[in-house]
Amino acid sequence: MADFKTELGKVTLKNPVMTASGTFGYGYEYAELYPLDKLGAVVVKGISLDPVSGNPMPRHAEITSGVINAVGLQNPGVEEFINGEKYLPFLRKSNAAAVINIWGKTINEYVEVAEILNEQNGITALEINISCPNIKEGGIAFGTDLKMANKVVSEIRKVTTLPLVTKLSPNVTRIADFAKTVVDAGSDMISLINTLTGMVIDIETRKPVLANKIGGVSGPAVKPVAVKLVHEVYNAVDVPIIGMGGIQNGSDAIEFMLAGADAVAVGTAVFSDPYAPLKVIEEIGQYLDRHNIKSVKDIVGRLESV
Amino acid sequence: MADFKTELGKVTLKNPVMTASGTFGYGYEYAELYPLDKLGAVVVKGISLDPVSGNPMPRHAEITSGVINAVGLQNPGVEEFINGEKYLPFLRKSNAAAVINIWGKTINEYVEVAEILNEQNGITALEINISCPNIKEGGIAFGTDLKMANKVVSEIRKVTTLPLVTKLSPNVTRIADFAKTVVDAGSDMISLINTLTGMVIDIETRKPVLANKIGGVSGPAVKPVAVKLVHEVYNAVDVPIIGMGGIQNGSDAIEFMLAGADAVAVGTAVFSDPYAPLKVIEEIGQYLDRHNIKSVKDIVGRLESV
Amino acid sequence: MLTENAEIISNTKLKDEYYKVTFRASDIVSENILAGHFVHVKISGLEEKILRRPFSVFNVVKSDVLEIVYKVVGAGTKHFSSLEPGVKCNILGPLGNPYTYPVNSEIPVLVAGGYGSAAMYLIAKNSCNPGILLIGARNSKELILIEEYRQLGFKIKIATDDGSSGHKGLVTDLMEKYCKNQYKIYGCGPNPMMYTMVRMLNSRSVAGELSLDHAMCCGVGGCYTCVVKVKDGRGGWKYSRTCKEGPVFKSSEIYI
Amino acid sequence: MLTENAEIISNTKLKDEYYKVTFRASDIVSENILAGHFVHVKISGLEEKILRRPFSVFNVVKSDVLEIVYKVVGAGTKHFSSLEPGVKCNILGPLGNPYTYPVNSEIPVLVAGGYGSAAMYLIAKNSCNPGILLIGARNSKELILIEEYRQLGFKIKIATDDGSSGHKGLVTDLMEKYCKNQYKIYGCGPNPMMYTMVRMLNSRSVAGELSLDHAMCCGVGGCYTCVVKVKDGRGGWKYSRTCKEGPVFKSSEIYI
Ligand SMILES: Cc1cc2nc3c(=O)[nH]c(=O)nc-3n(C[C@H](O)[C@H](O)[C@H](O)COP(=O)(O)OP(=O)(O)OC[C@H]3O[C@@H](n4cnc5c(N)ncnc54)[C@H](O)[C@@H]3O)c2cc1C
Ligand SMILES: Cc1cc2nc3c(=O)[nH]c(=O)nc-3n(C[C@H](O)[C@H](O)[C@H](O)COP(=O)(O)OP(=O)(O)OC[C@H]3O[C@@H](n4cnc5c(N)ncnc54)[C@H](O)[C@@H]3O)c2cc1C
Ligand SMILES: Cc1cc2nc3c(=O)[nH]c(=O)nc-3n(C[C@H](O)[C@H](O)[C@H](O)COP(=O)(O)O)c2cc1C
Ligand SMILES: Cc1cc2nc3c(=O)[nH]c(=O)nc-3n(C[C@H](O)[C@H](O)[C@H](O)COP(=O)(O)O)c2cc1C
Ligand code: FES
Ligand code: FES
Repeated sequence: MADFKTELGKVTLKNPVMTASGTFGYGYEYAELYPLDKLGAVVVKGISLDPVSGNPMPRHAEITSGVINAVGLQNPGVEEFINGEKYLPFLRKSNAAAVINIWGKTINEYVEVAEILNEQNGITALEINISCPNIKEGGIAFGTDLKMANKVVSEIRKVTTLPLVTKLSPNVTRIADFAKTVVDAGSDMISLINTLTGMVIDIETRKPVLANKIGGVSGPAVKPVAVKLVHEVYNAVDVPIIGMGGIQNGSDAIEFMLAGADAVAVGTAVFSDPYAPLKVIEEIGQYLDRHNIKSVKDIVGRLESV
Repeated sequence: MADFKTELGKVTLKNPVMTASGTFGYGYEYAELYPLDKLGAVVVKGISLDPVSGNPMPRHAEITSGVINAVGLQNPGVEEFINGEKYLPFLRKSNAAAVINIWGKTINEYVEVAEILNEQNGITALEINISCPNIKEGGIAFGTDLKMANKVVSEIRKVTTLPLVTKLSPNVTRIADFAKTVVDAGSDMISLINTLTGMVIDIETRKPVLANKIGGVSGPAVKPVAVKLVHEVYNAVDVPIIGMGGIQNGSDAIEFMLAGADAVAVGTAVFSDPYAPLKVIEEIGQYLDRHNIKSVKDIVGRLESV
Repeated sequence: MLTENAEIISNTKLKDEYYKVTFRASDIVSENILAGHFVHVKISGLEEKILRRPFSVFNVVKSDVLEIVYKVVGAGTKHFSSLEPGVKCNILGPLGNPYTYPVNSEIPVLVAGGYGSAAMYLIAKNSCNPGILLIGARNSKELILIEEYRQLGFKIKIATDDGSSGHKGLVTDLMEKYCKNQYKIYGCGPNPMMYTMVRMLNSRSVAGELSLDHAMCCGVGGCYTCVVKVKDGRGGWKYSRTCKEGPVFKSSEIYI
Repeated sequence: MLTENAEIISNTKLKDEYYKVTFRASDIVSENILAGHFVHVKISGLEEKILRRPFSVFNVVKSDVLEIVYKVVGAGTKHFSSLEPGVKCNILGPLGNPYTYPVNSEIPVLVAGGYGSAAMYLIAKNSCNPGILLIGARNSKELILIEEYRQLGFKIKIATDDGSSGHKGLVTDLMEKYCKNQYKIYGCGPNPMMYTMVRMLNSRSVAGELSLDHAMCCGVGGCYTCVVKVKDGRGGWKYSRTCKEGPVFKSSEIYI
């Protein structure tokens, strides 16, 4: 049996397979199916300072080999997340490594959430979702503006000693620039990709299917785009990378790892199979054994030239 | 029967359905299956100044609901294109509207190709593919650099009176900026999307599947991304738009037209069904009739708010 | 809640666009399945459709048979109807918040539209008292499972849009006289019908339990794509998950 | 060249991983199908796989029956092998550049690996003289269609990697003595085998016709994804399309 231990800087996980934020709730929803500590880490749905009710319905549509969603980051707010029995306290009891995805409408909101979570036990890392539109600082998404991306990460860095993962948007011209600037700003790791922006139209009503008009595309349809971006980031920075985007099985995960991901996250695939993250772990193991590879870390970035 | 006449500025087509460059050869390859003048226009594979042999094999891979390719713009060069019996002379005889996709490694090369083609009869428009990497001007693809995009179009504008379509890359942060700058530079129309950049890895050989390492993703997998970008461009500029990316049937085409496309192109779909462009025309007609819409132009941009 | 690769035993047309599929699903049936529970089915052989489809449990038979009644409405259900016995589908369930069964003195009144008579069948089957089925459809062809309810001793009242059977009009027109305390009102049908019921019940302060229908990704509460507005107890509303807090809600909780 | 929704008449295992599928395809068969032509098949029921699969025509029977012999190698051919009679697949063809049949005095020597004996069967069937089949495989289980060739009066020489049948070694080892002018050499098999043949034939200035195998998108010459290096007549090479200028190339044209 290959060694699954996964070291992401200061963070050590029992295996490299996490859930992807927003697809796995806060963990408790799946805990009836399997113990959460079988996972490398549970990454929770994005938490903001105040409770957020999210977008009107419909919030998703099925597309060819994927899903488009505009949930709008509904969440109970950080206080309830810390105190509500099913949230952080539940994760602590589950013994799963817990990565808390955070976001804000302004840099201040990000910072306050990070500050509050910094006081909490049982948090493995914070994942900063910079792919949400901001309101105060000019209406540009943080994740598509280099300066804002740098600023939000460096401000958060000041208030927390927790390991920071910055989650990059794929909807940019040169993702390597974003990777570099958030690492400069103090991000300990990078995760990618968040969803690709898209739109679906109902030709009978002539309206966008999503109430929010546009949404984020995820699932197998985005995988080749995601693998390429992971590889680009791998070539640009030296921090651990968490790769995601359309991973359904072990083979998909290994593609990301060869491209440079130290760990992976499984998102949309849990909708078709809630056991998908466990299947991915198992199939990575089979691959390693079949190829006589001792440790999962030995495939990271081991893409050979053509 | 609804009116299919499609006016794209000075260009009038008999219907709004074209082929997509690179998927339909130079037309003659499909002429055995149906008369080319049934199509709104034939858009040929990218032509450059000199003959180009293209990338080594493998040049494509099948991906979930799509294809990734790195053909590398193999083509016989503009002289052979003009004189070789199966190329431009054949298109002229076919009576199909012919849109000539052009590219170059430098701005000069683009300009020379455009200049040579400007002398030719039987060309409906030039489509400028700005999504190819340049060598002389710094190794950045023209299509991902605003200034270069503007420059290449404005230089071409100087040497030709042919209608110019600029084909935009989807791999940018704000496509509207590119649309605006190429229109400022004199582009009469815009077409989009070209392929999304991606990568596929063979986990057994640990090598990229494509000899070129990275390639362009097309097919149904990219459709929601393409529809969203077409709509964004529609909101940004006032020139005719040719929309494409994953169109397989009439319903897909109508999505693009509601989002703002005056015409559409069918690319990857011809690989599964060479008759796909004709099917798209037929199904658009059925939709118009069913909804009592007199003319195909009456659906362009008619997306309603949610 | 668990998943099971369940084998199709039979899959036959019931009437018009409605089919009944019978699965051998001993693991899921061994969970305590109650009326209103649903299962999330990965329809086999549709690789490019990555989502499961939610269906209410119509019936459980013996210790291992699970039945669903479904209408063909789109690509997924169309393909579902083509699956032959022997094919296996992965089923996740039972899911959601079920109906509460009527207690001794209560007479159940089931108000059904669409697949509603299938979704509420287990209420009828488990009720101490036979009750009344108010069933509506566009026309008589779309009325399903009436015989099954009759065999349980239920009274049937019909409404059709075109008057081809029973009352010409909406099934909710038939509901008025049952808005009384000796009855327990249940509903399942298209959302507009459910909201009419909410209005009628709430304005008369009569209790009811309604199963709502929203498209879903995960089915287990993890994605927040299936939400519905419920009262927040402070005069406003909040979003609740149809798959987790629902699909059955008290009519008094639903916010309009 | 045309497309046709062709119905599967039978689809059965031939041997090991090899299957024979028989289509009713009167339109395509009414075209002039020659040895070496291939058809591009949309394998029904695999929506997320958007590409057709190319297969050589194994045989045509009467005026409307088209047969293919295929090996299960990946997801597409695996699914293909599960399709039942009655299912229709869209077929595009006949495509490509065929073999030229042997003329009166020539004795055909067919050098086959993999599905090669299927792809060259029409040569044997249409040859004036019976010839020789040199057939190679990893082991005896993978030798297909030998009986069919025998019935046409062909001599059979076998090579297997493991020696389980015939010569232990490569099928090209058996070729040497036929590199003479009274024979006409044909080849179809895995690309490394084809390139060995090219080297042998070109170094001996013997003519041959080889069918090459490359993954394809369009199959009709429109996409340039299937290219192979051929001599450009000036000492160099150029890329030619396997689907259009091939799949059958003269061995003297192929650039190594
Ligand atoms: C809790 C619950 C219980 C249900 N029980 C039944 C039942 O017992 N019998 C029955 O016939 N139907 C039932 N439905 C509706 C059923 O889920 C849909 O008809 C089915 O998902 C349609 O799938 P499709 O692929 O044919 O349609 P498509 O329109 O092709 O599906 C596209 C997407 O939209 C979703 N979708 C489309 N219509 C609905 C809908 N009405 N509700 C939810 N999702 C939808 C699909 O799941 C899929 O994700 C139930 C729905 C819910 C939420
Ligand atoms: C001209 C020609 C004639 C052929 N004739 C036959 C025949 O008569 N019998 C037979 O068994 N096979 C034949 N092949 C090979 C056959 O096309 C492949 O085995 C088949 O496409 C594999 O599909 P898959 O989905 O099972 O494999 P996958 O590996 O899942 O396919 C993935 C992609 O790669 C392509 N691909 C994979 N292997 C090959 C290959 N060897 N050649 C071409 N494309 C490939 C597929 O078409 C598909 O696009 C022929 C190929 C060519 C080019
Ligand atoms: C329904 C849904 C909700 C999501 N919510 C969040 C979120 O709250 N925060 C975040 O950073 N990413 C969110 N994502 C993005 C995923 O975490 C992931 O980056 C993306 O879906 C790509 O991975 P996948 O293809 O495996 O799903 C969401 C994705 C989906 C499908
Ligand atoms: C094999 C292949 C070759 C292509 N070659 C070109 C090209 O030469 N020039 C160009 O502008 N676009 C080229 N494209 C892009 C298509 O024209 C089109 O923009 C893209 O594929 C999206 O449309 P689709 O999903 O309908 O294929 C090519 C696409 C494919 C699949
Ligand atoms: S479907 Fe995911 S929360 Fe309800
Ligand atoms: S497969 Fe398209 S050119 Fe050969």
